[in-house]
Amino acid sequence: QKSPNVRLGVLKYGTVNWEVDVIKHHKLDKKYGFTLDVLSLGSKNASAVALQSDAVDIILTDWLWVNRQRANDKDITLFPTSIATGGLYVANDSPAKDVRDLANKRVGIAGGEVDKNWLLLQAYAKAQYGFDIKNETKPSFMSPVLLNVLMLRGELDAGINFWHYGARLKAKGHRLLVTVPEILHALHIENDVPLLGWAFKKPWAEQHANSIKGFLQASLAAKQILYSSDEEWTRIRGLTKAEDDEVFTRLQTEYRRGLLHRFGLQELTATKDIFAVLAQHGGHSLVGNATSLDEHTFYAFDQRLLSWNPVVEDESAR
Amino acid sequence: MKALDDIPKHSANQTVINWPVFVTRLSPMVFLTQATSRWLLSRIATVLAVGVLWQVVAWLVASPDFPSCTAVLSSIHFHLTQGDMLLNLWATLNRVAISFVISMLIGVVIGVLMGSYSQLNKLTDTALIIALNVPALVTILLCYIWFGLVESAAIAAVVLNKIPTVVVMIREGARVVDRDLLAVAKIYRLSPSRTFFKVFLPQLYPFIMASARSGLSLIWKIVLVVELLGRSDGVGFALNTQFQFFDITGILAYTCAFISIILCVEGAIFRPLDKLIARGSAHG
Amino acid sequence: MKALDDIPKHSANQTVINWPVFVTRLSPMVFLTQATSRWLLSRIATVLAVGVLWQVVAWLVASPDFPSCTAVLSSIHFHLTQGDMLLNLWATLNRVAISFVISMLIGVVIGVLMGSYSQLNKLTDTALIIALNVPALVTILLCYIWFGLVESAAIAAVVLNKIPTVVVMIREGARVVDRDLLAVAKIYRLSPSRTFFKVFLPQLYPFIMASARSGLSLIWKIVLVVELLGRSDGVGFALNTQFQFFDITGILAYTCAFISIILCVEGAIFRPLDKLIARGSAHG
Amino acid sequence: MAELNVRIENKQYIHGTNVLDNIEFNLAAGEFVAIIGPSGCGKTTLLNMISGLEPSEAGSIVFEGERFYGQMCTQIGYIFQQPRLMPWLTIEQNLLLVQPNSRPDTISELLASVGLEGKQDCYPRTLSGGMQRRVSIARAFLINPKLLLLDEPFNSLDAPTAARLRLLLIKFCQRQRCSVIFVTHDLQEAVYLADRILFLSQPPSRIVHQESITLRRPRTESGTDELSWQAALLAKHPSLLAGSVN
Amino acid sequence: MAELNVRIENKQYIHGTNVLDNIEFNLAAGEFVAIIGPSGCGKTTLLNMISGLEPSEAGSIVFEGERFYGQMCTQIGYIFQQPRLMPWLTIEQNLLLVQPNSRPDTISELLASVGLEGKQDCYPRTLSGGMQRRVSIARAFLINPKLLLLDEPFNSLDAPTAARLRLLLIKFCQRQRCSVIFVTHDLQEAVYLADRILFLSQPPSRIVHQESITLRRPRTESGTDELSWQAALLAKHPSLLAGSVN
Ligand SMILES: Nc1ncnc2c1ncn2[C@@H]1O[C@H](COP(=O)(O)OP(=O)(O)OP(=O)(O)O)[C@@H](O)[C@H]1O
Ligand SMILES: Nc1ncnc2c1ncn2[C@@H]1O[C@H](COP(=O)(O)OP(=O)(O)OP(=O)(O)O)[C@@H](O)[C@H]1O
Ligand SMILES: [Mg+2]
Ligand SMILES: [Mg+2]
Repeated sequence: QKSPNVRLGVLKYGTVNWEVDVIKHHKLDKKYGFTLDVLSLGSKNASAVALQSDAVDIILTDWLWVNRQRANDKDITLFPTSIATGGLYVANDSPAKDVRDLANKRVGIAGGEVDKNWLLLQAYAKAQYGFDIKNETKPSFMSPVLLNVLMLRGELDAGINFWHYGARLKAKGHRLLVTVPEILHALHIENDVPLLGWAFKKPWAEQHANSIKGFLQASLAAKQILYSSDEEWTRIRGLTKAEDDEVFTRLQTEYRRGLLHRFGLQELTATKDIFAVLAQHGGHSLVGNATSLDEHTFYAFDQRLLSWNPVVEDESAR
Repeated sequence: MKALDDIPKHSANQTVINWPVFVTRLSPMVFLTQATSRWLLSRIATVLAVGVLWQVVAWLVASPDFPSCTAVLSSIHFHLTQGDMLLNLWATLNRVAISFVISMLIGVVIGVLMGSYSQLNKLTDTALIIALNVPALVTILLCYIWFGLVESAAIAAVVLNKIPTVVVMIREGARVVDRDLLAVAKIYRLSPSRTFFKVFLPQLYPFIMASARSGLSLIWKIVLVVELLGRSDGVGFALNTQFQFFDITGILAYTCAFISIILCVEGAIFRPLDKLIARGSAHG
Repeated sequence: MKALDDIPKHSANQTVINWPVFVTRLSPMVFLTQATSRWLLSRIATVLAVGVLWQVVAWLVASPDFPSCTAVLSSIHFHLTQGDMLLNLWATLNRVAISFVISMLIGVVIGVLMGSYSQLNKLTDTALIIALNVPALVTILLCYIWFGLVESAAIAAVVLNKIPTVVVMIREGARVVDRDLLAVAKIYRLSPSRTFFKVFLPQLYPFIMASARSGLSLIWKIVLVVELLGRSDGVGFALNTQFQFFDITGILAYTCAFISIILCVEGAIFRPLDKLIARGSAHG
Repeated sequence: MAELNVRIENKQYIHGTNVLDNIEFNLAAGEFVAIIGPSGCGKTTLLNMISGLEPSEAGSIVFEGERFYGQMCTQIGYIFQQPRLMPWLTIEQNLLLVQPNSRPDTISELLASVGLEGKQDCYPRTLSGGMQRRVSIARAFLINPKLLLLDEPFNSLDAPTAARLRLLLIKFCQRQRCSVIFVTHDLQEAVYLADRILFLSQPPSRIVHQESITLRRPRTESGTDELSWQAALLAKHPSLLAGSVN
Repeated sequence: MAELNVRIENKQYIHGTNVLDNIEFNLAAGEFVAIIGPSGCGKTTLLNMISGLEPSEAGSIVFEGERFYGQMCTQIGYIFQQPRLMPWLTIEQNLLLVQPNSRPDTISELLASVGLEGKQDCYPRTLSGGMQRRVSIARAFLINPKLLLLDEPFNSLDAPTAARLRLLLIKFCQRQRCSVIFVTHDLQEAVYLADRILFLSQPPSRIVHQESITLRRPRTESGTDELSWQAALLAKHPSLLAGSVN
């Protein structure tokens, strides 16, 4: 009998392609009883459009987006897969010791006004130093690529970028001025908080319980492989478009570090705390009509699925 | 207009007595010639009709992807009062205005030259087509990379994108200019500038109007992309934020706000120009 | 052309004997009228000049953000042979062609109607301005959401974006049509279709040419965005991928490849049309 | 047997003064009426109203018993004051435009008869003013009209050519039996061609005088009869040409 | 004291046959020369070449001892065969266009003298054909030209108006002492106005006959002297008007 299809929308250049490639290569989809159809898309917005217009069943996105859609009566839910990492990058030789030294300096932010790390950073600066980083520095928002270019050229004094861009910055001699764990710590949140995950429509998941279960298992299996096997990384090196070994190793470690290992009650509480912080700083433009974390934002799943490997020591969590 | 009305709210009380005098003075002069007020009414009626139609369709469709007119209106209100819509509109409007003026000026000059001198046209035709077809993304990107992430880079990107389309249009107009009338100018030895402004340009007006109208909209579309890629304010920046969260209501709110501004600009600038130009034409 | 030459490579041996005969037959007929060959030469010269200039500037600037012409050429070669540039170009070209034809047809019809009937114009003017100023992003988004992520939604989005600009241009042309010549058509009782095609339309040709020229480029720019937001092939999709990896060379390679196709289209379609239209005009 | 009934109470352009004022006349089938009046008195306006190009709000134009509004129901030929050729069509195409099924030799014959042999494939802009006018005359002849309106047709033509075309016009009218309204500034021409002459006044124009020309045909252009007839008319109404009431 | 020297070896339009063939004549200062020739013989072309609008490749145009190419160095007035008014300018603006510093009363006087009182603020399209022509005549007079080129200026004007304008032209030339080249189809008009008449042939056009008119001024338009002079000329060269060599 023919196995059901699962249509996955991914960014053509996104890191999720690595995982997809592993699934395909090891025929994990067949193993878990479904067929994976991949639709390459041009931008993050395109994947949102694709999910809304039923062109795909699953996309990779963040839980805030899902929560906000839920507030707009769209029954979407998310299975978290990765945690928030990274932080604020500065050049290695930058004199800045903490965020206060960035006063009147140019700070680039890749994710726009409502970038999670940027909002967390604002909360952190205020809580830790009473420093209004939004108004006392010169933040400018731009596309992630441009941010990297300008950082490397020294036209920006600090920057917040997505992790795989951050990895490149690190490889090119930039350091983290503040890390996300530091920020969370300062905000009294001691657990990992999820960032991205597989989002899908809940009715679809209910109708295709086997498919979604198979898909999640396959995805976790692929992550397990990427987590433990260096040979696998060598195989997919072409996909990472790493320009040199340094970047490649960086990407590898950062990827492993960013994987979510547990999502229990503690993490959920941490997420709720984070939501409160973000809602306070991001305001309406971030959370929209969602005033609280919807209980169905996260897909109810078997917790044992996630407990598959030990947490790596986060080098940046000093 | 809503957007702009908000600004002087605080001083409204202070001038409340002078206001009606001012209005009654002004209105018969500028606003309420009969034709103008009829036109204004018809315009408002159209806008209302579009709004009502929209609302009805939204009720019928009843999908979260199709926000109703009232939802959008209340979103506009929200953004005006709580968000920085005014700031963003103002930033975008500024960019649009500056790049519109620059690109129309340069475009008309180049277009006239290319249309008038067929030798020059032959030389630069290929370059024009190349310039016309370089994607906005590429120009914007290169401008930002080469000039840095500054306002002038943004303006330059828009202008570079827009000039070729103006040139193409004006060139076509300059090609069909009536040589007989130019002969009159030559015989009666009008100075080059008089010839240009009094004989040449009036024949280009239809082309200039067409390129100004479509140009304004094109420019604002490019400005959106420019703001998306490297500015920290403006409608494009706001739209992108909305888009990230798939906030269709918010997107439509910004769109409507900007379009209503454009409608005002149309009514205040293009329409009087139109009338001026139509004088003496076959329409009268 | 490089791009298209690649396709029949495998069957080249088979037809190798017939080819020269075909060429010699064709060339004196189509290609090598003296004027055409002169024009072709000048065009090639321009392209070469642009290339050389570029190369020199690239040497002088010597920045990784300013790839040289040769680097771009080799990137084109790479993408042609290793990547799916052909596929992407073909997909984009298809979309551009279809939406161009549809939007020109509809746009000319609406534009003529609005320009001819001033009552209709008054009614629809506001709607036109609204349509003109809805950001491409919004139309595209709504089309995709409402019609699904299908090809027809993409085409519809482009067409909806383009029609208003065509209408604006053609309307301006229809307004200045010579009433005296229309009177001739009326007196001699030409059928409406004859009047339209033989008397009305020829007066619009400059406007149609202008809007076709600028329209082609605008459409391809919109197609880029459309592909970015919801297609899995096409130049726009490829460009964005290059952009994400900051592969300026790749971006320029795709741009150059597409522009060279447009240059061919220009030469093969618009230029002959231009000449046809210029017959009997003041230029001869 | 009045074929064309023209009754115009008044005609006023928008933002303009009265141009025509109570113009009323009939045209018998096959009759040739010339109209003479000062420049700017409304002759072209009158022809436009008869042909339906200008709306006639107050009054009526009745042709063959049928009143018409806007569009003539019968074939009419109108030679406008300006040639009005389509610049994007060759001479032949300009003629074919109004009569698509005419044979090439009909066209070349017609062109030859107006002195434009071999000009079929020229574009209008390469013709002189007089040649363009002749093409527009040929165009009106081509459609075999029942009613022919001519607005100073032989203007800007040299004397021999004009004479030849006048002859052609007479022959054409006889063969075609069409009614003709002929606007001219030349009394001699009018006397030579017309059955009746209407004299218009300065605007607001009225018909100040009607004169039937009873000279028998064929007439000679500067024949003594014709010249003396003309002289007699001018002697009787000395200010007729100036358009003032006498 | 030849003021204007015209020598044209030949003139050929692109893709056209020879239009002018070895045309050579002089114009004394203040002389009034009429040109008569069949329609399409090249009269307009000749004026265009003299005024510098058409390039003259083979030959030379010398005015006041200065050869010119393309652009006249002196004020010339050219009344084109078509009125060529700017449709977007009112009559007054059309006149001000060519002479920006003329006073309003100069303009209204001039307009009155061509019979267009109170039409200052009309747009050209609201004028009749003859009225537009009169504006273009006024325009040429306004700039006080040294050389006046007239291409069938009194065409499409009724007889009394034309007579009045002929008188105006004569007065203007006397006051202004300008040289005039006057293209017409009307021998009577030429005899009335000109010092000399050039007759052109069918194209390729040559000057087939030159006739100096020695009648003393002031002349009368249909005076007996003038008419008999005209008759005598036609009797001597019967085929002159047809443009063929006799
Ligand atoms: N632009 C042109 N291209 C080609 N041939 C032309 C052009 N203009 C005029 N001709 C030709 O040159 C000849 C003379 O034209 P021109 O206008 O000088 O005649 P004309 O003597 O003024 O005639 P008319 O009395 O009818 O005005 C004509 O045979 C005409 O066909
Ligand atoms: N479109 C118009 N709008 C306003 N007034 C007009 C319009 N057309 C003509 N007129 C006026 O109507 C009057 C008559 O014009 P018309 O063209 O009928 O004169 P005409 O008798 O043909 O003169 P001509 O012999 O000079 O051709 C003129 O005074 C003119 O100013
Ligand atoms: Mg008239
Ligand atoms: Mg002529």
